[in-house]
Amino acid sequence: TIAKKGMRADLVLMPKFLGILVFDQANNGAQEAHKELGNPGKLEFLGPTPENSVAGQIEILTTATTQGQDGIMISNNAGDQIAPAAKAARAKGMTVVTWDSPIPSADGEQLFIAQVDFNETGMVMADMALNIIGPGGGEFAVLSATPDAANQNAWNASMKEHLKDPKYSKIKLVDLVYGDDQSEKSYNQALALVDKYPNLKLIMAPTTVGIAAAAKAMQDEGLCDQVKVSGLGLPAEMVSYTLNGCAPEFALWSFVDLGYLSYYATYMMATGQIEGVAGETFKAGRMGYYTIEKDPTRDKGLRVKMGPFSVYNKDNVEAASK
Amino acid sequence: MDSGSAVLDVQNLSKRFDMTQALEDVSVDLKAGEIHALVGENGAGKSTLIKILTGIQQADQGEVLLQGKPVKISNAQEAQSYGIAAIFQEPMVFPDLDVAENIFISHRDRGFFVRWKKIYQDAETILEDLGIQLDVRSPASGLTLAAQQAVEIAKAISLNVKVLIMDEPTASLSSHEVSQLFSVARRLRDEGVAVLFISHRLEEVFEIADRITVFRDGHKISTNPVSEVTRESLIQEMVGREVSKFYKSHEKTVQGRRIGSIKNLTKQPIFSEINFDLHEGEILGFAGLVGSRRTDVGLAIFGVTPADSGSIEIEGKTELIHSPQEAQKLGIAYMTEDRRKLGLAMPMSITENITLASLKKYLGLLGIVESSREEQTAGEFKERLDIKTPSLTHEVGKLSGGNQQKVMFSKWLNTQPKIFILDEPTRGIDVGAKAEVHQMIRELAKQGIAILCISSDLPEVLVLSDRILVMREGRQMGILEGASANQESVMALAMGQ
Amino acid sequence: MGWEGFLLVVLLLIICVNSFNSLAFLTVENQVNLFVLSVEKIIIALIMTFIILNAEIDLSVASMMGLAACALGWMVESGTSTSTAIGLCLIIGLVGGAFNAYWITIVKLPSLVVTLAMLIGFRGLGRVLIEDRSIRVFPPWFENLGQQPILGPLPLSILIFLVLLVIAVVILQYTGFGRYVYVIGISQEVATYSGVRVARVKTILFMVSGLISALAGILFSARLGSVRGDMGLGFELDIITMVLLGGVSIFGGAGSIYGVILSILIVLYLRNGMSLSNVTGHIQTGVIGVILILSAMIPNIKSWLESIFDKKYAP
Amino acid sequence: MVKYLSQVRPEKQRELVLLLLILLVVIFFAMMIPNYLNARLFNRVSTSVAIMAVLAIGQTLVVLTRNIDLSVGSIVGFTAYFVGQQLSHNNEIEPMVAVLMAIGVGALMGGFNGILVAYCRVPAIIVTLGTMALFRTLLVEYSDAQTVLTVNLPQWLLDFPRLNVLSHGRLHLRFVVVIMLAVVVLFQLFLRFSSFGRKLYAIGSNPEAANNAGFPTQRIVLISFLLCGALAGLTGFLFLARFGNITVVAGIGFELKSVAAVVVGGVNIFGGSGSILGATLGAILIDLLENSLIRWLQISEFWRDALLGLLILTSVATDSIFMKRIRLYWAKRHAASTS
Ligand SMILES: Nc1ncnc2c1ncn2[C@@H]1O[C@H](COP(=O)(O)OP(=O)(O)OP(=O)(O)O)[C@@H](O)[C@H]1O
Ligand SMILES: Nc1ncnc2c1ncn2[C@@H]1O[C@H](COP(=O)(O)OP(=O)(O)OP(=O)(O)O)[C@@H](O)[C@H]1O
Ligand SMILES: [Mg+2]
Ligand SMILES: [Mg+2]
Repeated sequence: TIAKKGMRADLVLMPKFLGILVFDQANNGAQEAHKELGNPGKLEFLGPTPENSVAGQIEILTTATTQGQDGIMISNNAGDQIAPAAKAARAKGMTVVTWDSPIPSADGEQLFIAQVDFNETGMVMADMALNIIGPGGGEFAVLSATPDAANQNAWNASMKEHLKDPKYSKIKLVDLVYGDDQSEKSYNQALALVDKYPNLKLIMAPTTVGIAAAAKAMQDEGLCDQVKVSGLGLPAEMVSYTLNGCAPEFALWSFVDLGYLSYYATYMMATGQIEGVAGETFKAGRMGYYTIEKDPTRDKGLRVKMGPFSVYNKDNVEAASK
Repeated sequence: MDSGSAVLDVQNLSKRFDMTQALEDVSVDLKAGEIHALVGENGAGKSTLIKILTGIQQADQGEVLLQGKPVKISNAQEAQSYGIAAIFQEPMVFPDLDVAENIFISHRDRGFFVRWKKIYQDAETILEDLGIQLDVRSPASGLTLAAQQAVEIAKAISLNVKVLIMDEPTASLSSHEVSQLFSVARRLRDEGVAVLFISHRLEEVFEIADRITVFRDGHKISTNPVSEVTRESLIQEMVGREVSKFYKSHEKTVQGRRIGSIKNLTKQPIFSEINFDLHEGEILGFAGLVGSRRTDVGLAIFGVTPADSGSIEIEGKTELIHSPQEAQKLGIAYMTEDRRKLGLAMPMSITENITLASLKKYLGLLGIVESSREEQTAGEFKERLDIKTPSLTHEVGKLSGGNQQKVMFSKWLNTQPKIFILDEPTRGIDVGAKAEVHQMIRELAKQGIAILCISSDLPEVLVLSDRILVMREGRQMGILEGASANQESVMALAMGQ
Repeated sequence: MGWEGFLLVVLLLIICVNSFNSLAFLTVENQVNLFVLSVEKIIIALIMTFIILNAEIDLSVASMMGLAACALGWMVESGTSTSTAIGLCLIIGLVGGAFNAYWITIVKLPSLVVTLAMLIGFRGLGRVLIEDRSIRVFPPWFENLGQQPILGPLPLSILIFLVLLVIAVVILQYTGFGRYVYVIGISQEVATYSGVRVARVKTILFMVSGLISALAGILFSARLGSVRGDMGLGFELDIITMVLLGGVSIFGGAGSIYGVILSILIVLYLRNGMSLSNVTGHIQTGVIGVILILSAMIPNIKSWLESIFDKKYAP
Repeated sequence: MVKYLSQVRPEKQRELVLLLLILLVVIFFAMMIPNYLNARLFNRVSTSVAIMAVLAIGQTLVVLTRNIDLSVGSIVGFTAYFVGQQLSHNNEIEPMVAVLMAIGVGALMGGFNGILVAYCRVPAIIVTLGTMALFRTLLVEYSDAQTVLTVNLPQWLLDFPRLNVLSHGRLHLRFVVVIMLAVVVLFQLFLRFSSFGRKLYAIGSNPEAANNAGFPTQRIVLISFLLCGALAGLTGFLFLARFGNITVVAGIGFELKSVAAVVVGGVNIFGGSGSILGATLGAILIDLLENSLIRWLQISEFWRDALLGLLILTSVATDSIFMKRIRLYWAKRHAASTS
């Protein structure tokens, strides 16, 4: 289906919380699509504060329902706890789409715009680890965000699955710790990992805050030769560490595109142009065609997979950081 | 020093608090080199005058002249700069600071850096001068009220003042300390300082004052040289009516059966081996110098700070009392000497304070307080003790010291105790009220209550007590028969001679 | 006029502005929702009022909420029946409260210190139980209890709040226990010297605080249908804000439950009004912060005006 | 040692007790964690304490006057962000200017708190609960969701946390630690020997008496908040230097951590007593516990917080029981010597 322009739908884009660069990039993408589609309705960018993310997200969703918004795009930070509110929104006829981080049980959610395949994230993480540690093998540890982040947990789980493959037999995951997406905590955790495991070769941080903090910690303590850092990071934040070898390789996807794609899907569902069932195909403007499919990582969920992963190293990071 | 000229001249001062006219058109003059006593009933406005002179409160009308020049005193540091210092009725020490620092902290001219060595030395000198034994390096938080008062006195004296105001400095001192304080006051007078001295103990006033001013209900009644005043005329002016028999001489109450006995009560290292019996209707006085640990014995009997050995036997039941609740169950009441910190909930109403210790009596269904009965009780006590207040819902904190004392008395009487421990029961109470309190204590005794009266006011102890227990440094020095005891015999024991 | 009167005026003002601003505001659905969204906080605010009046503080309430929720999830997951688990969770609340009370009344540490430590400790215990999982094992009746209306449009949690509210008002304003709470708040020494069982009153308050927090945690789990380790994170500051805005003195002994009720309404209506006008989270928090400060300044401004008035017109 | 101890007054033995506790913790973990006692432990704990201790000292100044500052976390976040932003835009800014800028911004925010507390007579906990939210809101608005990026910061700042003043083998005395030590010494002396410092104690000890004595109470309280804000600003600078990437969550939770350090350090939360040295030792104790628990392999990630809470509680309790014993002993000795 190709989107019909100019139909009215009041939409809300909700990040995990405000003040983080990647979410603003997603908003830019959504605003771009909003203009492009000539929607006479409004697109609101509403998010909770970092301290009050879970309760705040539920509150915003409930208020949006009360206001009679037509659709909402959620980067879910509340796990399944947002499901009752999402179901209530659905009951009022609102379109509920998640992006970046889904509702784990898929209850109340119609569609998840997956940045990449969550299985693939696990594999990319495992591959990068193997790549950096090298064929000689060695120990590595994961520095995650909060223990409650659905997407992170899914990635870590899938990485563990992949590690069972004999291909990775020489690299050993020794620990998984949490830095709560706070610089200071992640920094201390990274240093503690080095102390705990004298043979540690790599810290894998699938969080933009964690990877930057870990790289800084290794650099400050002069440990970059001994312990490398990798994971998911923003090129702009990582460029210096990639160039000086502290973080030789990391990955990410475009959040602008993620916002853009999420907007297209939500707009078309809210205006009834697509139904949001498996097998449907739609065109998301400049990004081309996408198909709704069953989410292989969640039994009941449907997803649209955006992809691809961009893997950054010293060859391309400078260009990407501009 | 030109003795005779007015250093401080107060002219037509008025001050009103929302409900009460505390001072109305009051004029007083203070001369260099005199000790000027200010007397009056509770609530007469004495403390209010002091607060205005020291800049803590501002007068509504009138002015203050210092050596003929009108001055505006808006805070204590300013008062200090004019050479006015005061010792307040309620000591105002800084509990976390040590004694020496308390003495010197408010000196304006002490410079940016603190010279600790000098402070300790100076403090020791001043205290020695006053004949007070205190460790200058110990924090003020552990001090008794009397010791706190001593620190305040030391502080005021260290300031080299022209006008020294003392608001009931002797209220918590025993006669030994009082005489020491008086010798200091006299020395200051001889050095040309004007001393304003407030007290409810008329003997003291006659002993030390050169002139006496009487206040009543916010008005000045008179100022006369001490030679022209008699005890009777003074009391009449204060009270405004003929008063016949204050300080009725001792009449022995009938001693009833023994209801309690304290044996070998000890709390190391504070006091040890306290032994006495209590009889129905007996008044047992507790005398001693300040810090002789009488209060601690009272607190141990009431269970606030339980003793660690010995026994307390009441009505045949022998036990050590571990909490005030146990004590109350046994019919013991304890009225504290520190009503401000320990005695009354200042922001609460008179009624609520009166029923606080016996609130259980007023609880109805579901533990709900029956306020009408409560008010009735409070009303009765207001009548009986003549509590001066615009209404019973008035905050206790806004009453004058003496009236607060009466409220506290009511609170404990209302628990209908069998044994009533009174710690400085007439502290800060005026002559009229004091006589009433004495009368009341006697009546309570007549009703069969055993009374244990801790007091630093020796004449009071002598006039009230059937027997007098004298303490010194935590030890019981002896028990004297009230009828045969006199100032000398008690003091001899108290000072260990 | 008094503090409560002032709060009432503010509240009416907010209600007017809100209903003018958004048609959705006065709908029953919105009114119910705005309470449901914060019901756990306002339940705890009731007991927090007692504790602050008593010149103490309990910073561990939100962590206890999380602990109770985690324990509930963990027990149900490992096969305990939900109703038994609820009972056990309430007991956990009581025990946790008693634990706080032990350190406060017997070891005599300041409650701020004890509950600050347990803010970390209880949350940590909850994490120990369910680690990084999100547990979703509750039977439908339990979720319905949290999400479906049972009396008119009102769900169970709001009914519980209303019942607790009445109980709190009666106890605090009319019973002897309430009087003791105030006296201890004014001066612990005066209370001790008057024979009030200070330690017992405090122990009861902290145990009830634990109990109510556990209850709030259970209601929260029912409303959200699942539990996680971070449930209620940071709620303690919101709760304390509500109590303080209600005019309860942080030094104890002054304030009333009526003020707290009004301040709860003010905070909820203000937030709701701003949400309906699409004001984002951090601006809302900032506005509440400013309101908190301003409101605490009003009495001073008032007495300042009065003093000027008095000086000019006093007879 | 015993002789010395018996001469020191109980109030001053508190620091010794804390030192003892710290020693106990070190010994305990040295037994539990292989390879625990090494140069790295010192480097690590000393640098991370540097940040919290400076903040705790500011908090102490305020707590001594019977107030509290819950907005310090937001001040740290805001100054770190603000200075980071300025430095990103203009790499030429002198280090000294940057530090002064941080201190200045912090002082401004602290002064705002102080004016409200001292002159508008709003209780500190209310003011700072409010400004905690307000300053964080300012940060979110000001930052416009941008992050301060390490790449954009000048080189000297990036090198700053690695700057050693003294090195002995692998043992480094970092410049940040020297800054902390300087602040500790300065304020310890200031509180002990300046008459202003003593008045802080007096006000916290008995505010009514302080008023009656005619101290400029309001001004003193204002200055204590101002200094607390300034120190929070300095902390913000240290935070920026250490972590580089500054987002809107910078410094969240620092307010409670600083209060914890202060109370563990024996500063009376109701004002009037305590010392800078104590607060610093409190910060060290907490940080040591945190860092050691992270490294303790037997303790899973999830047990750590539960244990940390319990350990804070027991260390405060031990301290208080120790102190009681010492006081009693002192009182007995005193009684014995006078009679
Ligand atoms: N802050 C206040 N607010 C309201 N009324 C007050 C205040 N301070 C004093 N008063 C009232 O002013 C009157 C005079 O009080 P003041 O303390 O000066 O009496 P006093 O002569 O010192 O009595 P006492 O001998 O009992 O100490 C009393 O009626 C008292 O209740
Ligand atoms: N020399 C001292 N050093 C330290 N603390 C003291 C000293 N004297 C008394 N105290 C403390 O002060 C309190 C009261 O002392 P105590 O009441 O025993 O004296 P008292 O004889 O009742 O004096 P007063 O005549 O003032 O009533 C006690 O709690 C005690 O610990
Ligand atoms: Mg008086
Ligand atoms: Mg005494």
